[in-house]
Amino acid sequence: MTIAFWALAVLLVASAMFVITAKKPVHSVAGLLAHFFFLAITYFMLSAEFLAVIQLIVYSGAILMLFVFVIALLSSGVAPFSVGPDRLPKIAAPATLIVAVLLGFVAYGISREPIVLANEHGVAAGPVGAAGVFGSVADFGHALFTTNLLPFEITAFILMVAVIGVILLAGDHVPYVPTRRRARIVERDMREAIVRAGEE
Amino acid sequence: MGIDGAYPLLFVIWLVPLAGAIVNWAFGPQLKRSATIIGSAAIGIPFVATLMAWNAATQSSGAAVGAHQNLFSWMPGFDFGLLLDPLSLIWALIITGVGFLIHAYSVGYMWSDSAIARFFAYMNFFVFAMLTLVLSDNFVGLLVGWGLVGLASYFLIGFWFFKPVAVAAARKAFVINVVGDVAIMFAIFMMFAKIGSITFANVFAHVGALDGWLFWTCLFLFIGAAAKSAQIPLHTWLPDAMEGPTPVSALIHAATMVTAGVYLVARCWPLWNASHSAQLLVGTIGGLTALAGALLGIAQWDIKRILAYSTMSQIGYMIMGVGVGAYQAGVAHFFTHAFFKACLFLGAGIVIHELADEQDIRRMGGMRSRAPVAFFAMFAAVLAISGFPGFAGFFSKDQVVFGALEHGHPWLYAVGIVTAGITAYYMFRLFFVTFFGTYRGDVDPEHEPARGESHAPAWIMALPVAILGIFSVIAGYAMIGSNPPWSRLFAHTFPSENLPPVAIGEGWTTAILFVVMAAGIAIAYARYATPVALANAPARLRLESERMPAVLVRLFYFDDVIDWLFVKPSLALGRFFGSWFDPDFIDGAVRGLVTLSTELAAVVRYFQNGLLRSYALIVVFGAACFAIYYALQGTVR
Amino acid sequence: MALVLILLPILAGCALFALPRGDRLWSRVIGCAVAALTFELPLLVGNDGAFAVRWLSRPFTASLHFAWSGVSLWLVLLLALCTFCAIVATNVAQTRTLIALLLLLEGTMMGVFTARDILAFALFWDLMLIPPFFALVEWGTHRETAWRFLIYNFSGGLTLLLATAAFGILSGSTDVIGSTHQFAGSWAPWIFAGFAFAFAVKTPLWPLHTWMPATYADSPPPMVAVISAVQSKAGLYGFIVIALPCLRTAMADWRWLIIALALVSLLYGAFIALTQTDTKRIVAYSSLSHLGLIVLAIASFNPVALQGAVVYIVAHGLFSAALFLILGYMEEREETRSISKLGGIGANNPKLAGAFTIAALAALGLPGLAGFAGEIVILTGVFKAGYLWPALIALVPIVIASAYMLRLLQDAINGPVIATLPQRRDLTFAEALAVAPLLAALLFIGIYPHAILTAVLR
Amino acid sequence: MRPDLLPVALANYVGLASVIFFIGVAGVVVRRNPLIMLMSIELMWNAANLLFLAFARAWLNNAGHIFAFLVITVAAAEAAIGLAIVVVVFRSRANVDVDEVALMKG
Repeated sequence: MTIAFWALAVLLVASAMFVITAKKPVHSVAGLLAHFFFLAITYFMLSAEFLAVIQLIVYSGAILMLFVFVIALLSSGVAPFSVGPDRLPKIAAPATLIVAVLLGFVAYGISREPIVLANEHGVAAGPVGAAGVFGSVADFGHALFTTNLLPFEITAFILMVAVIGVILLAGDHVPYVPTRRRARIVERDMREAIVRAGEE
Repeated sequence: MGIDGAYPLLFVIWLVPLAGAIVNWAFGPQLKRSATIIGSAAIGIPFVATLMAWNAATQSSGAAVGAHQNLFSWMPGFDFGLLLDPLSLIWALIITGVGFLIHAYSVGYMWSDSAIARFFAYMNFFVFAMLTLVLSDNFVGLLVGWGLVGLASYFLIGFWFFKPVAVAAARKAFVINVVGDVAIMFAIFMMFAKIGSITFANVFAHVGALDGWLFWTCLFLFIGAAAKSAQIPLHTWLPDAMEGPTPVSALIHAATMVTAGVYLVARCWPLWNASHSAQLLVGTIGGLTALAGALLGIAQWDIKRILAYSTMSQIGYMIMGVGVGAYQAGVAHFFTHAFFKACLFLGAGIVIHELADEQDIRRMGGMRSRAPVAFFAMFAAVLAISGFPGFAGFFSKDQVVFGALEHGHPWLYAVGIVTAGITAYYMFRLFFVTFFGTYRGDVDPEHEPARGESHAPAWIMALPVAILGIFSVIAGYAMIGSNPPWSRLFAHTFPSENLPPVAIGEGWTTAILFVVMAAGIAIAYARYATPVALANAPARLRLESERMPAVLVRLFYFDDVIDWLFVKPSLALGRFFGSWFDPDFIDGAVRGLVTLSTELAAVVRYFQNGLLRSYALIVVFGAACFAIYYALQGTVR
Repeated sequence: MALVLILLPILAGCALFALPRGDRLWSRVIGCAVAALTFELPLLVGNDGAFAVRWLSRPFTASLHFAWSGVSLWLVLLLALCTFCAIVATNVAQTRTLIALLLLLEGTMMGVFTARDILAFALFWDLMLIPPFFALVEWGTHRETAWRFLIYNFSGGLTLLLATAAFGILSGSTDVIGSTHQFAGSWAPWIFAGFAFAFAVKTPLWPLHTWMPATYADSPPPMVAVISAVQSKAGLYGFIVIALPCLRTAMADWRWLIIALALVSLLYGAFIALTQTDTKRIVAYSSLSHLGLIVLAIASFNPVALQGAVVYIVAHGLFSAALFLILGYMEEREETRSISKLGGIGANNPKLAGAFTIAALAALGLPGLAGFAGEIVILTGVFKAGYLWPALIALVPIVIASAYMLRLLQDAINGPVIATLPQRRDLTFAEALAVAPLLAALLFIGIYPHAILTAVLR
Repeated sequence: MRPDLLPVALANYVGLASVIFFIGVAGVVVRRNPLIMLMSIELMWNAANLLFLAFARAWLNNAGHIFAFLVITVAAAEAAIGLAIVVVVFRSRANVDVDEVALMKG
C-alpha cells in the first residue's frame, strides 16, 4: 500500500504539473482527466468508495466535458487566448513558489504532530459496500440523508442558482445598452482623452 | 414748582428731537424744504421745555435739585432711567438752545442742497443722541448716547458722501470714537464687577468699593472722554471732521458733542476726587492738548481747521479744569465756549458761503465790508475766546487757569497762561487775515453768492450769528453774583471746597492773563494788520506758508505715528493672515491631511490593479500569513 | 407640537419638488407660508410643545424627544424668521429647488434646536449639512467648496456621534438636554473633546474655520444667510445645552484652551476682515470674529456672560442674515463682489444703502442695536468672572470691527459714483420685505434685550 | 491492514494535498488563459477534498465525506459559472486574456 501511495503521489503531482504547464487548454483537460482518475484511486484507498465514483462521474464525466465544450466553442474563433504582455509583477512567480514551499513545510510540520486517531463517532471498517462499515455507500448515504439533509438540500439550491446564473450570463439576451447619460460621459471621456493625447 | 422727582417735560425734551428725526428721515423726499420747519421745531420745543425746567429748578429750595425718571430694565442689573440735575440741565440748555440757533442757521446754509431733509434728520437725531447722553442716569445709557452721537457725527461728517475726503474723515472719526467707546465699556465692566451697579447714584455712593481699580476705572473713562473730546493723542479726527457742512462743525464739533468728555469727567467727579493720580493725568493731558491745539492753530490756513484746533485747545482748557478738580470752572468754560465757538463757526460759515465754499484764509481778506454781520459777531467771539475782560471767555478761562493753581498744579497754570497768549495771537491772525485788507480771492463780489437758484432770506443766517455774538459778550455774567438764578444752578452742581490760599491771587492771575493776551493780539496786529502788512499781504502770507516749521505743518506727526503704530501693523497683520497664514498654513495643514490620504490611497491603489491573478496572489499571500501565524503559535505551544 | 416644526418644513420641502422646475410663484407662497407658520407656532402654543417616544432601549436609552424652551425657543424663532426672509429674498435661476432646500434645511435644523436627546441632536446635525451641500453643488462656482463643506462638517458630525455613543453607554441615557444630568469620569474629557470638535468646526472656531469663507462666498445668498445666521449657531447651542450642563467638569478643565482659541478667533477674524476685498469674505471673517466672542462668553462660566451670549446669538443671526442678503442684492445688481469695483451705490439706491447701513452698524456693535447689547453684557460677565485680560483683548476686535465694517459699507455705497458700474434699480418690494423684519428685530432687541432674557431665564 | 489505520502516515497525505494545492495556486497566478486558471482552481478543490477524505479516514468520521461531497457540488457550480463568464467575456472582447479584463482597476 505504501508503494501504491507513493506511486499515486508521483502520478498526481506529475499530472497536475502537466495541467498547468500545457500550452493548449485541451492538453490540460487531458492532464486533468488523468489527475482525477488517479485521485479516484487514492479515494478508494481511503475507503471513500462513493466519493471515488462521484469523482469519476461528476468531475471527469460532467465538468471536464464542459471544459472541452467551451474550448471547442472558443477555438472556433480566430483570436488567440493570450495576447499582449504579461502584466503580473515579475515577482509573482517566484513569490508563489516561495510561499508554496513555505506553506508546504508548514502543513507538513503541522500534521507531523501526533494526531490522536479517534473513533468516537465513526463506525467500524468492514467489507466494502455494506451498511455500518466506514466509507461504504450505505454508510455515506445514511449520513447524507439523515444528519446532513439540510446541507444536501442547500446544495440543490446552490446548483439551481448556478444554473440560473449561467443562463443569465451566457444566455442569448438583449445586450446591455448604456443610458444616454452614460453615453455622454463616455463620449466626454473619449474627447478629453483625445484632447490630452493631442496636447502630449 | 420744583423739579424733584418725576418730571413729565423730560420726555418732551428727550423724545421730540427723535420724532423730528424719524419724520424727516421717513418722509424726507416728500417734505423737501418743509423739513427745515419740522427739524427746527423739533429742537425749539425741547428748548422751551428745558427753559421751563430750568425755571422750575431755580425755584426749588433743596440742595439736591434733580428730576429722576425710571424707564425700563434693559437687562438684569442694567436699569435705564433719565436724570435731570443741574449738570445735565446746563448741557441740555446748550444742546437745545445753541442747537436751535444752529438749526435755524442751517435752513439758510443748506437751502440749496437737495438732501436738506436728510440733513435735518441727522441733525435732529444728533440732538436726540446728545440728550440721551446727558440725560441718562447710568453709564450704559450714557454709553448708548455716546455711541449714537458718534454715529450722528459720522453721518454728518460724511454728509456729502460723494466726496472721498469726507468719507475718509467720517470713517476716521468713527473708528477713533469707537476706541473711546470700548474704553468706557471696560470702565463699566470694572464698576459692574466691583460695585454691581451701573447707575451714577450707586457707583458714586460706593466709590470705595473700587479700591485698587479706581485709577484704572478713571483712566478708561478718560480714554473715552479723550476720544470724544479730541484730547491728545486721540484728537486727529477733529480737524478732518471739518469736511462736514459748517453748521455740523458748529453744533457737533464745537459746541456740544466734543464737550461730552468734559461732561463725563464732570459727571464722574466723585471718582476723580478720590484718585489724585487720575486728576493729575487728566489735568496734564488737558493742559497739553490746550497748548498743542493752540500751537497747531498757528500753522493752519483753512478757516475751519483753525477753528477746529482752537476748539481742541479750548476743550483742553475745560478738561484741565475738570481734571485738576476745578469742575465748576471747566463746566463754566464749556458754557461760554459753546456760544463763542458756535458764533465763530457760523460766522465763518457765512464767509465761506459768500465766497462759494472757499475756506483758505489766504484767499480771503477784506471781508469786513462783504459780511458785516459776520465781522461784528466774530469780533465779539474772537475777543471772547481770547479772554478779553468783560467778554464771556474771560470769566471762565480765568477760573480754569486759576483753578489749576488753586488745586496745586503750578505747571498747568503756566501752560494755561502761555496758551492764552497763543490763543489770542492765532485767533486775531484769523480775524485780521480774513476781514482786513483787500480781497485776495477770485470770486466776483457782484456775483450772487454760492450755488443758488433760490435763497433763504439772508437774515435767517445772520440772526443766529448775531444772537450768538451777543451771548459771547454776556454769557459770562451768568456766573458772577451771589444769588441770581444762574449762579444758583452752578452752585448746586458741585460741592464747594475750602481751598488754601495760594501765592498768586486771582486778581494777579487776571492781570497776567490780560498782559499775555494783549501781547498775543499785538503780535498778530504787527504781523497782519499794520498798513504795511496789509499792503503786502499776498506776498507775506506766501512767505509765511513757505517758512512754516515742518513739525507744525505735519501736526506734530500724530497722524504719522498713529498710522505707523496701529494702522499699518494691523493691515500688515491682516494681509499676512489673509493671504498667507490662512490659505497656506492653516488650510495647508488641512489640505496636507487630504494629500496624505491621497498618497496612502495611491499606495493601496497599486495593488488594486484590476488583474485577477494579482488579486489571487494577494489572497494566497494573506492565507500564507495566517497559516504561518497559526503554525508559529502551534510550535510555541 | 415640536414634531410639527420639524416635519412640516421637511414635508413641504419634499412636496415642492412636485412642482414644475421653473415654478416661482407657488414655491414662494408655500415656502413663506410654512416659514411663517413655524414662526407663529411656538408663539401661539403656550407650552413647550414637548413630544417624546422611546427610540432605543439598549445599549442605552434614547428617545425621540423634542421640545422648545429657553434658548431653544429663540433659536427656533430666529431660524423661522431667517428662513422666511431668505425665502422672500430668493431670486435665482431655479427658485423652486432653492426654496425646497431652504425648507429642508429649516426642518432639519428645527430638529437640532428642539432635540432634547443627544442622539436625535446628532442625527439632525448630520442631516442639516445636506441641503447646503446640494445648494453649493447647484449654485456654487467651485464643486470643491461643496465637498470641503461636507467633509469638514461631517468629520465633526462623526466625532459628535462617537461622543454621543460613548456618553450614552457610560451614562445610560442620552435623553439629557435640558435636564440637570451631569456626567463626569475618566472618559468625560474625551467625550467632551468629541463634542467640542464638532461644535468648534460648525461655529467655526480658529483653526477649524477654513471651510467657512469659501462656503459663505460661494453659496447662493439666501442659503448663506440661513447658514451663517442660524446653522453656525448650532455649535454654540451645543456648547450651551450639552457641553456646559452635562460635561461641566470636563469643560471647566479645558476652558483655558477654549478661551484662548476664542480670543485667537476674535482677533484673527477681525484682522483678516480688515484686508479682504471680497464683500462676502469680509462678512465671513467678521463672523469668525463675532462668534469667537460668544464662545468666550460660554467658556467663562458666568451667568451674566451666558445671558449676553444668548442675546448676541440672536443678534448675530439677525445682522449676518441681513448682511448676506444685502450683499446678495448688491452682487446681483452690480455683478461683482470686489469692494474695489463697488462704489457710490447709495446715490441711486437709498433703500439699499439704508438697509446696508443699519445691518453694518449692528454688526460693528453700535449702541442701540442688538449687537451692542450682546457685546457689553458678554464682556461684563467675562470680566466679572475674573478674566481681566480676555475681556480687555476682546475689546480690540470691536474697534477693528468698526474699521472693516465701515470700509465695507463706505467703499460700497459711498464715494463718487463709479462710471463703469451699472447703477441698477433700488430694492424691490419683495427685497425690502425680506430684510425689513431682520432690521426691525435688530432695533427692538437693541432697545429692549430684556425680552430675550425673560424667556431664557424662565 | 487494520481498518482504523491509514495506508501511510497522515502527514504524507497532507504534504501531497498541499503540493497539489500549490500547483493549482501557481496555475492561477502564472497562467493567463482563463480555462487553465479554472482547471487550476479545480486542482485546488481536489487537493482540499483529498485532505477531507484523508482526515475522515484517519478519524473514521464520515463528516469529511459529506464535506467532500458538498465541495464537489460547489466546484461543479463554480466551474459552470466560471465557464459562462469566460464565454461572455470572449463574446464581448474577442479574446480571453485575463490581463485585458482589468475593469476593477482602482
